[in-house]
Formats: sequence, structure tokens, C-alpha cells
Amino acid sequence: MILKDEMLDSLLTELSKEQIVYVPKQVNGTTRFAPYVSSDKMKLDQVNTVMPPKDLLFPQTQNMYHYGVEKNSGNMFIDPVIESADQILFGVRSCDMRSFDCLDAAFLTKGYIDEFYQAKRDRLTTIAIGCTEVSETCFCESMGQDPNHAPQADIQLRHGEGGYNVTAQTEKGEALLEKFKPFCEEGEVEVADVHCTLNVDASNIKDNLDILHESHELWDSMSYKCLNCGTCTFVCPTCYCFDIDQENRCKEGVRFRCWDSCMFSEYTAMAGGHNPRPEKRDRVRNRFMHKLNYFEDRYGKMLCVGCGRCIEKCPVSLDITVLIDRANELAQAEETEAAHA
Amino acid sequence: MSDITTTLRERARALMEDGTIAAFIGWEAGRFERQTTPLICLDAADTDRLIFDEYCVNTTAKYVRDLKQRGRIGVAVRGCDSRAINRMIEDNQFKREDVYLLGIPCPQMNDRKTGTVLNKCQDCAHRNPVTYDELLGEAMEETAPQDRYARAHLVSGLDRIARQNIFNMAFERCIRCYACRDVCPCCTCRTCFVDQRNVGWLGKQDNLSENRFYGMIRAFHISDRCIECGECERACPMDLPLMAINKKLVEDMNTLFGEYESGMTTDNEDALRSFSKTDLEEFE
Amino acid sequence: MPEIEIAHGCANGGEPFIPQVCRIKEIIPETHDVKTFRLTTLDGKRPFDSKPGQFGLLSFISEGECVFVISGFGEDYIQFTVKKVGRVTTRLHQMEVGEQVGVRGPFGNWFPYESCKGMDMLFIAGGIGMPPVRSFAQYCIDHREDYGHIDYVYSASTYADLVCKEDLFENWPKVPDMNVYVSVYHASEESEKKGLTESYTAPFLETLGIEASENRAAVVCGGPSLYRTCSESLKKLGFADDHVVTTLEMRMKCGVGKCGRCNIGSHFICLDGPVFTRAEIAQMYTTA
Amino acid sequence: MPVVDEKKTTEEEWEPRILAFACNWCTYAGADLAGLNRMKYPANIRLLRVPCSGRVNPQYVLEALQKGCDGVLVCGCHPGDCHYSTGNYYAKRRLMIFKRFLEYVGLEPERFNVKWISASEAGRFRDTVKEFTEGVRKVGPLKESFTLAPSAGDKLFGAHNESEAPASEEGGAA
Repeated sequence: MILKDEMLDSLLTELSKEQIVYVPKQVNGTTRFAPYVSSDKMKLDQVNTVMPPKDLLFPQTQNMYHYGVEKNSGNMFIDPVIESADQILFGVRSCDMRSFDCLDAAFLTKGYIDEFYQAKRDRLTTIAIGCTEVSETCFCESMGQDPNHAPQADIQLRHGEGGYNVTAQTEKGEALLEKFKPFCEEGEVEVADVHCTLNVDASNIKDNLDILHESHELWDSMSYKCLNCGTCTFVCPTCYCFDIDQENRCKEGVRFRCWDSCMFSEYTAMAGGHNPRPEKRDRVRNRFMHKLNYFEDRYGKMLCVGCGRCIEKCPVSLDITVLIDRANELAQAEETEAAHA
Repeated sequence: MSDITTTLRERARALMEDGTIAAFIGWEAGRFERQTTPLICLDAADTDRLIFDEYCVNTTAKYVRDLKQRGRIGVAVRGCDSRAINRMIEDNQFKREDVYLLGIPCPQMNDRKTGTVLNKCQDCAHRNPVTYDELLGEAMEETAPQDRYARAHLVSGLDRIARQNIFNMAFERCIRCYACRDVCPCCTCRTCFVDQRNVGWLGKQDNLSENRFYGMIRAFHISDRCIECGECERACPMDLPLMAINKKLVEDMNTLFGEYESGMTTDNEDALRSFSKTDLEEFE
Repeated sequence: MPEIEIAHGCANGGEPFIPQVCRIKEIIPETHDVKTFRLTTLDGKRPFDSKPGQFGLLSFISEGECVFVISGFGEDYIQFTVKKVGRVTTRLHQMEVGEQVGVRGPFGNWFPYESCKGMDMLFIAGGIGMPPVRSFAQYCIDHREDYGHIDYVYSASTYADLVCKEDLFENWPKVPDMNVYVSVYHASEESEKKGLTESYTAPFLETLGIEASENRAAVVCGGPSLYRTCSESLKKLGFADDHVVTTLEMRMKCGVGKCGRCNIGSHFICLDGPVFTRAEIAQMYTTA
Repeated sequence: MPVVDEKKTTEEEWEPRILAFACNWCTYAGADLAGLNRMKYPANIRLLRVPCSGRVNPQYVLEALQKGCDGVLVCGCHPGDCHYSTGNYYAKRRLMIFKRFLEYVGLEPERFNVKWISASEAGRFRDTVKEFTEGVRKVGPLKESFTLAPSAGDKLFGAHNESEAPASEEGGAA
């Protein structure tokens, strides 16, 4: 099916009658996924939004429950706040689609199911657009994702001359496709594949990082310039660590969770003053190891999707692809040395 | 390769080899075209990676704090870097003899994407380093900026509602990554007030109130020490107009308490840590 | 050689994030800065069943949430033994009987009380490391016939800092085939009156003449330095790494392996731990 | 930190809520004297005694405003009279800058002020409070002029005790 360019607005208007449709656009001086308004210009040509779409499912601040003292009985009450709504995420790229795989693994597997996440996840429909442009920092192909096609999406769009090819990929997608039909016509437009210009070899990175010991010089040289700000973790589509805190007023309070960053020293500091990751080096190592090694160990996939946001936004240009290259190099050297010895 | 890069490498190598310094802080080329990133040389061989061009956007002085236990640290300094060093010496982060400064007159840095002069460099008044042990290249003639407080005047000319909208929008998009704090040479508290979770100055929720509280209080904490380098604004991933705030504070202090520039010397009398009995009385 | 098997990655079901409301049933002052709190649900039941070594999170109106090991339980209560160190614990210490708190749990794995059956037990605790070890020791005492000889080694900074004095000096000495050894780091009049040795835990442990055997398990809990020194002493005494069990502590927020901060390598202490053998910890750190 | 009762912000019954930091040695004694002399001044003001006006961290001022006070007044000894000899000189410089800063980010000038009031100036205390309260009354509730983002709990606070089924109406539970 083809969705003509000029029909896009009417389709989105139709869709947003029943659900909230999130589209990439310029909001408040930055680009992010925000509810569709027909008069606002969308940023579909934008290679990647500054802020990732993870906050649809895992908002930066999310209330968990409301507690306090009941007036009549004097007992403590706890009211869970589980928010959920039908949402459509439109115009998401391949890399961000893969980030949902990672978040799903973290929140929905291994014993406990995160109900706050699940309530939102179950009612999310995703419409991905294959990339028509890559930026210099894109490296999703190296992380095993195709920029042209996101198998995780419910509906896949691909842009060609004058319109989009529309394919439903899941049951949810099939259902939503019914709404597309009045705006589409038969046929197919010709599309061209794009490829990342930045390529690194991440195929063995997990094993290679295993070879390099904790005290390896690599981690010193990578961490010197890090400032320990939280930019990389907050713009990352897969970073899911959070803190639980509360806001109190008189005899009431709300406990909420909010994004936290493993780059902050306060993140692991314990009440008695001990900190298991006291140095910048430990924290930098933990972040990269979590991305490229620990997560794969635990959930079987890499926690980096190759969107390039952290490379773009890091104030000191600390680059995960440079780390991957260096680690490969050093691990090889280490192995050759071991073979000789 | 430019002359400065060559001399910089030579001098850094020589200093490391003769044991004057234990480490050298400069810049190296990044992966992408026109991208640079801070480089910390720990042995003489690393100095071959040093470069200096119009894209060395980072102010590197703050790394001295992490490295000082290694011994004397060599730093390549431009105007802003040298003021940052002075500032940190005045704040007792280290001593002048802990650093060896290779001064480089600054050609003004460019944005790597657009190729135009960086925002933070536009109203720079001190392109020559204000303190150094050696100067590489010729000192250049300083051009005083047309308006030192241009960034603040853009906003202060507007009416109250417009100003409020600008800052509300800005603080609403702040993600509280604290990059502005971590990159700032004046932010040297061992424990920042936002990390004092037991005291609870600041909630962790990301909303306008808390973000504005953070932004304003951080700016106020460094207000009389700000060296106007603009690193906070450059580092900000969400492009908050942080210099519009800092410049405003600096402007007020200059007009009310007398002209000064922070970081020009190491014995500056900071406006909020001193007073004069003849200060203007407006609370009578 | 009997193997000690520890369960890892245990999810007990139930609500991971929403606490249940409990009432403080009883407060037992232990020392000047340690108190034991017994909690029961509003209708007087035990909030949940837990196994020795598991932990729970306490929260209350006006303050945050904190992780504590469940130090014991009875018919209708679970109990936490808490030392006053930070803001939350200070607030907790101000609470009175009848006040209400939120509790969630039980989280984490438990001491290997099943696979240790029939073994001789050596418990080593320092300072506020007592409560977790006590929960296991109490279990062994309650099921006395299932376990062999029990040694309990406990030290604290001063006599005043000794937790659970009643157990140490009155209850446990009466238990058959159980020896209790107590030392203090800094002697005082009271400690001398009781005849306690002035010694750090590890050297004290070495003087007791406890021998390692294939059929003896050691359980250690204390601060990082106690853990380090005692591990060395145990090694010297001949304990195999997989016969030394300990419980780790990290900063935790969620307790269910989601929030990310308590990892050592790819293991989350809250979900995979907190109980590990020394061999497992060594393994964890080499791959971390 | 002042705790604000949200329910009193409806227009007709709105009364300004004002927090005044009063220096222990001068202004607090001055306020005491005003009380002894049975002087009448608006009850909108809440006095918070501090050891010295130099003790007033600008953070406190901002916190009070962010938590919903409609105005903040800082009072201390006259310059030269400070019990600690120089505290109020520092406070003066600091608060001069801070007042301009608050106005720069969009706060009305009426909402924040600093006054020097000595222990004997009961009348001046009364006049200052009257004047300041009237100023704040004129500019209206803070919420309408200086955007305060809803805090995490804004929608929830008070909900439980008002209705019997709070969670469903607020959260739209799944």
C-alpha cells in the first residue's frame, strides 16, 4: 500500500481522534516525540530526535503511589497510580525501535514485571519509518539493526518518491492498518536503502571486554576526560536506571521514580558513606560494560542500539565507538601476547 | 599541520621528558571531521596526538583537579583556560606551582557543524592567556567586545512576561544532567548542594520548579566567580541560555559594586565575599 | 563433600513496588543506636512469609524508603533491626509503637538453610552485621536437631554496641552443643566484668581453635574490612571458598532488579543475592 | 520550609501568604515591641526568626516562592548595627543581586524585598508589613503571575480524603 505524502496529515488527524499520536517534532527549543497537532511541523527528515522516545513508556518522573494518613481512621493509606493510555508512536526510527526490545527485557523479564511500564507498553502501537538519511554519528548497523527496516515495529513505513510504502508487521499493526486504508492506495513506491557511514566491529565486543581486566589501562584512558555528567544516560534510548524518591506535604506524599544516572557518584553512595564505585573510572567502566557486556550476559542483547545520541551530545566527545575500536584492538593484542607466552 | 600544533607537541614532549610535568592536558582530533576532544597525556608518546586548531572547543582546566596528585601538570591554555586556572587557584583547588602553563593566543573557536564562531567565543575580551609560563606564538591584539553583556541585554530588554516565558521554556526542557555544573571551573564544591540528598535541598523530580531552583541557585553560587567562559552553555545538551543568566549576574555586580573580571588574577576580591560601607543603600 | 547450594534470581511474586501498610507492634531497644522493630499488618497478621537472609523495604510518611534485612519473624510479625545512621533511620528511631509504616518484600535470596542441614555451623558477625546472621542462627536453633555443632563469633566496637545481648549472654549459652564467643574492639569496665576478650574479629577467630572440615559451613556478615580480614582468617583455618557464605550490601532502591544500581558485573545484588558463597563472589568479580 | 494549604487559593477568599525572615537581634525584637504596643498589622505575615540577615540563604527565598508563598520579606539590623558586626553588609550585597535576578527571570518586584528594622522601630515594622502586604495583594496570587509547575503530587494531594475512590479518577488506572 502507498500512503501519499499529502495524505499524511489527514491520516494523523484521523488517528489522533481516538488516541494520542506522538510524532517527532520541534518542541520548546529541542526535538522530541510530542503529541501530534496538525498545524505543527513534524521533523520527519530529522535523523534522530534529541530526546529518545523512552519517556513515553518510562517518563523522566513517574508517580508510583500516593500515600498519607486517612482523616477518619488515622490509618495510613497507599493508592497506586498506574497511568496508561492508548498511544501511537509515529515516525520512530529503527534504532529507537530496538531500544524498546531492551527496555522490555529489563522491565518485563527476570522475575518481576514492572506494572507501571507494562500498563503503558501494552497500549502502545508503533509506526516506524525507515531512515532516508543517516547522520555521521549513526552506527545502528554495527549494533545489528537495519536502518531501513525495524522488525519490532507494528507498522513499517518506507519513504520513496511521493509517498510511503505501508506494511503491517504484527497483529496490532494489522488492526491499525484498517484505519490507514481510506488514506492509502494500492501499489508500491520505489525506495532506496541507506547505510550507516560509521561502522565499528561490535560482533565480538562482549568477549573482548571480558578479556580486558578491570584494571586495564583502557579504562583509565577512556575515563580521564569524562566529566561525570548525566548527558549520555539521559539522551540514551536504552538507559533505564531509575531512582525512587518522594515529595511530601503535611501528612501526605507521593512516591515517584525518576531517571537516574550511573555517572553520578551519589548513585551508588550508601548511607554509611561507603561507595562501591567511588572513582570516575569505575563509573565510566560500569556504564560501558553495562551497555556492551553485562546486559548481554543477563538478557542476551546489547544495551546499545547505535543511535549516536551520546556521541552527538557528550560535552567532551567521549565516543562509544572509539571505545569499541580500542577494546577490540587491545583484546587482540592481549590474546596474541597470551598465545606467545 | 599548523605551527602551533608542532610547537605544542615539541614543548609538551620536552617538558614531559625532562620531568618538569607529570601529565599534559590539551586536545586531540576526534573521530569526525573538525571534531576535537580533550587529551590527557600521561607519557611523552601521547603528546604526538596533540593538536590545536579552530575547533578546540573544550575548556580543559578542570582536569587539573583530577590529576594534581600525579605531580605538576602541564596545560595548554588560551584566554579562557588561563582564567579558569586562576579561578581554581583562587578557590584553593591547587597552587600556581602545581601547573605549568603553555599559553596559546586564541584564534576564536568555531562550531564544527556551521563553521562560524562559537557563541561562547563571540564576546570574548581575553583571547591571550592572562597567565602562562611560556607563550607559544605571538600575542594578538585584543579586541574588546562591543557589548560584554550582549547575551543578557537580549533578554533584559524584554518585558517581565516575555522574560518569564523564555526562562520557563528553558528550565522546562532542562533534563538535569548537571553537565553545566560538571564542566564549570567555578563549580568545585566537594559535594554539590544537589547531591546532598540527606539535606534535601532539591527534589529529584524533573519539573519546572525543581529545574528552575537548580538552574538559578547554581548560577547564583558561581555568580561572583563566573569567568564568562561559556562552557556551561556549550556543554548543555538541551541548549539552555545559561550565559544569559550568568552575564546578567556579572553585569549587576559590575554596575553595583565596581568593575571587575573574575579569573584575571589570583587575588581578586569577589563581589559577594567582600563589602564596602559605602555600598548603595536601596533597602532603607 | 557436601555442597552448599544457594538459590539465585528469586522472585517471590507479589507486588514489586507497592508497599503494604503495617503497624509497629513492638520496639526493642538493643543498644544506644540500634533498635528492633516488630511489624504486623493492620489486622494483626504477619505481613509476609520470609526466609532467613531476605530483606524488605520500609517506608513511612515524610521520609524515604530504605532496605533492611529481616532479622527474624514470629507468628504474627516480622522484625527489622536497625542502626541509626542516616536521615531515614533517624526518623525510624523516633517512631513509637502503634505508628504505621509501609513494607514491601520479601526480596532477594536466602541463606542455604536446606543444603546446610546436618552440617556444623560457624557464624561470624561484626557490629550491625548481627541481624542477618542472627536470622539464620535462630533458624538453626529453632531446628536444633537438623544441624551439627554451632559456633557463634560476634564482635562489636564496644560493649555498648553489642546487639542482641539477651541472646548472646542468656538464651544461646543454654542451647545444647552451641558455643558463643564474643569480643570487643575496645575494652570497658562492663566488657571486663563479662570477661570479654579485647580483640578484632579476625585475630579473635583464629584463637578459638575452630577447625575447618568438609562438613562445616561458615556464615560471615560485617563491614567491608571485617569481611576482608575474616575471609583471610577462614582461608588460613582451611575453609574452602564454597563453604563460606556471606550476605552483601549495596545501595538499593527498587529491590527487584530493575533500578540498576546494585550490580556487580551482570549480577544484581537485590535479585540474585544478597547471599553468596565466597567462591561465587570471587567468580563475580573476575567476570565483572 | 513553609507548607501551603492549597485550598485557600480560590479567588474570592485569597489572602496573600507572606514569609518574613526576621533577624533575631533587631527585627524580631521590633516585631515583639509592635505586639507589646498593640499595633495592628496584617496577619498575612509569618515570621521566621534567623540569627542574622546574613544567615538568609537565597535558596530559602526561592524555595518559599516555589512552594507557594506569595511574597518574601527579609528584615535585619540597619547596616552598622549588626550583632555580628558585618553580617548584614554581606546580606545586602547578596540580596541586591538576588532581587534583580528574581525580577530578571520574571518575578514581580513587589514580591521580594529587604528592609532594615531595628529593635526599637515597632512602627516601622508595622508600616513595612502593611506596605509589603498591600504590594503583594495588588499583584495577586503568585501562581498566576510566576508559573509554578505542578509538582509531582499536585494532582494527588488531598484526593484521598475527599473522595472514596481516588486512584481511578486521577490515574485512569488500567
